Amino acid sequence: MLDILRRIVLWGGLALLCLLPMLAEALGEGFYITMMNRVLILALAAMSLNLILGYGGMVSFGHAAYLGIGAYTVGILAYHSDAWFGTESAFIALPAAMLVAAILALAIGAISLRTSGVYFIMITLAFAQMVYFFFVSQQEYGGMDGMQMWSRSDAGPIDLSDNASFYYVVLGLLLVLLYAKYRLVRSRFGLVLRGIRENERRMKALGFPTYRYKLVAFVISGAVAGLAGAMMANLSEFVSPSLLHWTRSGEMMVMVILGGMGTIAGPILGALAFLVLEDVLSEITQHWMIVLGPLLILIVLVARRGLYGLLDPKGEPK
Amino acid sequence: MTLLLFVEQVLNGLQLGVMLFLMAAGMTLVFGIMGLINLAHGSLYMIGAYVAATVQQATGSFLVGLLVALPVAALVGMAVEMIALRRLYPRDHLDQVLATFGLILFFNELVKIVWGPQAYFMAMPDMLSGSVDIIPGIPYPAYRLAIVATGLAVAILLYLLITRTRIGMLIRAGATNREMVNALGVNVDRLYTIVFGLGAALAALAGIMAGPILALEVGMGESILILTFVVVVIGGIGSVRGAFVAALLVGIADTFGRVLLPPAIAEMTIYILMAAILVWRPQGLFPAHA
Amino acid sequence: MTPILSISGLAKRFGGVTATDSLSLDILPGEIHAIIGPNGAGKTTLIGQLSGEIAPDAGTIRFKDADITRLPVHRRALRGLARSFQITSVLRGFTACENVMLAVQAHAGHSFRFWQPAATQAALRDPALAMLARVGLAGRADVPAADLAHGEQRQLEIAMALAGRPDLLLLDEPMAGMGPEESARMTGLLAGLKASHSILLVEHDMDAVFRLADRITVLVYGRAIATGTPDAIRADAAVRQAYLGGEA
Amino acid sequence: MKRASLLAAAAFFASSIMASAQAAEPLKIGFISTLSGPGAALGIDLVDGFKLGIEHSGGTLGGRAVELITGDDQLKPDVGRQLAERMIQRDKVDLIAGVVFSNVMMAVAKPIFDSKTFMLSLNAGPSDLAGKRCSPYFFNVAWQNDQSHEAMGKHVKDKGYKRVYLMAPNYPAGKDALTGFKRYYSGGEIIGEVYTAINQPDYAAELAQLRAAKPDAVYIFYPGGMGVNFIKQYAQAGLKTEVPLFGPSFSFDETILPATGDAALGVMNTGFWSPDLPNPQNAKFVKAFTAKYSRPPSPFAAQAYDGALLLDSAISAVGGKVSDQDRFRAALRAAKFDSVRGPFAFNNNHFPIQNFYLREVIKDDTGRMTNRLVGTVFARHMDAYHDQCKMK
Repeated sequence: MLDILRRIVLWGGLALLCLLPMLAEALGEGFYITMMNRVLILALAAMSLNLILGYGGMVSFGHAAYLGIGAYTVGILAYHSDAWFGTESAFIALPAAMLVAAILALAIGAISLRTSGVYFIMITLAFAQMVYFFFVSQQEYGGMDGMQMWSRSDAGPIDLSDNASFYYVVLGLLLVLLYAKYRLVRSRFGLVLRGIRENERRMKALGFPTYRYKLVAFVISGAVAGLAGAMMANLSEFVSPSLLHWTRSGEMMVMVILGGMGTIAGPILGALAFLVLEDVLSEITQHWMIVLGPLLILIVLVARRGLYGLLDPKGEPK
Repeated sequence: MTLLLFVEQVLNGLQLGVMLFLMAAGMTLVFGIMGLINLAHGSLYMIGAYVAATVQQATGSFLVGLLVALPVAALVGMAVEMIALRRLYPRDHLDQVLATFGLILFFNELVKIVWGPQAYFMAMPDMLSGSVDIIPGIPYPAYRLAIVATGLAVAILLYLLITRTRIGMLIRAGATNREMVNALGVNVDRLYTIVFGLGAALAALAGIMAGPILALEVGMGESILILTFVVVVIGGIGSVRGAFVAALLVGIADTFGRVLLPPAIAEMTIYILMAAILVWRPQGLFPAHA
Repeated sequence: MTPILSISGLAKRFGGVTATDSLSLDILPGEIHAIIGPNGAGKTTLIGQLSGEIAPDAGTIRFKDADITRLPVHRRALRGLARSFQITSVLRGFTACENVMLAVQAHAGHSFRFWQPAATQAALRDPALAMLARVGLAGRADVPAADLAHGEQRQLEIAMALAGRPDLLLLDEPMAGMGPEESARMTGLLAGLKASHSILLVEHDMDAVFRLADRITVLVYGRAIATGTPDAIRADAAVRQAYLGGEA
Repeated sequence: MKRASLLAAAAFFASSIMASAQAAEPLKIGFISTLSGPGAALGIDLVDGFKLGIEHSGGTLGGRAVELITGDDQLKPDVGRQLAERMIQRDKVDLIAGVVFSNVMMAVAKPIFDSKTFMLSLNAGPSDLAGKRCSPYFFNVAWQNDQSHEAMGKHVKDKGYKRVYLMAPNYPAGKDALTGFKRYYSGGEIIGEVYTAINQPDYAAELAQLRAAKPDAVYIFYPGGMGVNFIKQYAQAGLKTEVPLFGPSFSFDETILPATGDAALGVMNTGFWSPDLPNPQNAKFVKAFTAKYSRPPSPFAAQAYDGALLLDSAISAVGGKVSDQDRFRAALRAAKFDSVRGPFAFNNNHFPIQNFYLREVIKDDTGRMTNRLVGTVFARHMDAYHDQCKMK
């Protein structure tokens, strides 16, 4: 029964997502395409965090670093578009953003994954702070103020400067990656990852070099977050260290929890709910944080399994 | 760098170090005993400073401000512990991070509503407003020396509390073996509340001591919070001794980093230090749990 | 006969406490070798050192003629040294079958396979089902491990240990917390493994130990005070002394 | 998913229907400001000053009722950009005002200019928008970032200081500040130029270095809380009596002074405005602001107030028809309003040509910290970037 309901909601939601630009245009509310662009991009970021947080049990408190470096990769390549290595082509910039983010995740993960528990939380935070201060001090790229991009990346036949096209690109990326993640968590690799979350010691005793598996998951997650960052840079046509601020990492965690940790659709729900909440609350009162704060505590205390969990009260995390 | 300047910078490093120790001691105890990662520890620092400043402005006395703010912050801490945080002890770190992240948002906004968005003023106690020549020719603010002295005194008191008293025995036992405390027939809930209150009071003390030097503003807790985390993690979670050593280490490293290194690298000094130490010793310098 | 596992001069101290004190011990192929001793004798520390979770201060561990003293946990497991845990540690969110499938998977080459669903792969599922049948859990394959009875979870532990076709099993109190009936079933199960595996058995249930073991080593304060056949141990004066002293 | 999307849909469409149901009579102004977090004090002063300006224009701007749609950018450029897009696309605002911080300004600039919406910056004046990327849709009613620093560079030079020590946070505004200072300082030596981490709370280490360098003047740019921290610690280290301290008005304004205590007393600083500037509009503003909000106005409140007066004058000049963009632009450009700062005109880049004053921090009769006018450093000063702007 609940399973049917969940299916209806999932497919209905998907249909709605696909039709949204037309609906919004029909109602003359083009702004909601922009808003949903942001939601979907942050959903992508939250999804990447969910892979290591929800499926791998790695509480990374520095995920903003990958989001930020992905954005900066696109920004810096565009900034140098006259130089031999510069480019405004999305077909180069987006993979480059993923690659750079993956390399950063490899370096940070290789060190951080030697620790666990609170130490892991704090060392990932420390690395993210290092990346934050690194970009704050890059005067050429605007330092604290960030840098403006002249236009969105050039995606050949697809005109990214059109919000609706941009929306479909982001939606397409998100759906493809969601499906990839759906396959991944059910694959041999995913089984190992989930096993590590359940009981790493047991997995080692079974003969799994858990460190390597965690590191690979960490790198995949970083790369996808880098892609989200690249899209974020394109959406705002602006890159700045505020994308790397530690509170961003916190917000991404909130989205994952809010939507439902270790679920496929959870991060989308989480990102949507968080941004709508932020938007609605901040329009009601200047002191909206005083509502949001306790709300977060309440969610943690009461709705432990997130919004997706409400649809599926007893189901196993999938 | 001349020798005199060097001595002065060491003092500056010590002063930053003892401030961090006051913050880190409470946090590491809460980490070690209750297993709680509390992002809102910085909020208690902020509340301590604001309350003390308000009382000081009303009464004209720094000391009265201090004496009122400490118990107020302890009570706020204990109330938060009983209402919300207690339920988080059995939860994983992720839940704790999120809930206490929510607490930060709440307290920041609360302070903004009560005291306004502008920076708030806290005066220096008159007695300590001058300078002292630590070495002839090097005047050093008396108040900063007082901070160092207070910090060291608190460190000694904490040491005595933990090693010589019954509650200290329970704290030590709690940090290494939670079941044992249960087995001793102690009211664990009350012990936890008391420890949390103690941690809150220490954080508030740091905030009050910092008040006359700094602007009191919303968000002041977060800038010291992350440094405090670094200290706790370097020292080894749950170890007060580790927190002390790490606090001084971070204080000195940060001070000299700022003076000697270009700004871009100086800002990263302590994070690099932390990463290096964790690579070398993944459990920090003095791990409390064997 | 060359021993399959050979421990010599093993030592481990925690602060002031000596947990393992220059211990030397051989496990022969095909034998069940039991380790007994009062609480705090260092049995768990020994298992920890053999499985690789605890680094010894001194001494060597040789397994199948190779020095494994410094090998990490997973490498030892892949070489054929499997273990069960004192506190049941099956993966509670997985079904019984998935638990065993993971154990099979660990020995089936690397798991950097990101696309094909694992749950339906016959290469994993068939051996897992066979292993479950072997430990008496044939009908319980798709039950979540968390929903299994305590005794069943312990059987599942054994299945997971066996799935990698190990040469030596380290069993850390497999009967802990079991009722008499469950114990009897487990004893039967272990007796059936005797032909095909070497087993190092740490156990408090003396009835089971004396029924199953070929040889017994008695550990007190980290030292082996006696090693011998069950009959010899039963008759050993030092052992009686240690046990009466320890338990009284 | 159901609950979330229902909630979202409800929030989305309910508010939009409401928005479109309202007729277009009142003038809609999107007001982007920083209202939460550490930067909020400035943002709130902008809002309060602007509201007072509307009040003093008879509750309307140029005869049109005003609907003020405020948004909190949280000091995050991407949030600012989303606010701007929402205001343009959903709320269909007639113009956008506000913006405290340069980074937010840079992020909102493009969507606003692309949509041909007028933007009136009440504070942020990044050099890019004053120079190469100046826009016919952009007006700044405050100042260009460098100007106060240039004024102090001139003053310090005029006073004949030979060994000057400079400090600022390590971010673009900090670099711009010291560049601005150096642009007009000459005749001596810059013996130190130190950049500290942004939002650094404690400066003891840097002050020890500073003392050892034995400068005869110190120029700092530390806005907000950083300024409070630095000024208090400078005085506590006993340096204030040894080496005179100079700064721009942002380090010594009325949002900061209540928190510095006596540490700031007597410090000379430069800015485009002073609360005691002798003109009737200013007297009216200061009196009304203090009465209404029970705090003395800051320069931020003053420039926002001017912003409202400017809009009032331009909107009435076009008879309320702001949609006639060329006429409206010309009316803005004319700047026919009584500014609280005295002479005011727009340059070719739509940045103000205005005086810069030397001010001194004092205590007023009630014991409150404020500033006193000392003299004029620059008369009708233009920013350094207007040449790069192609607009005539």
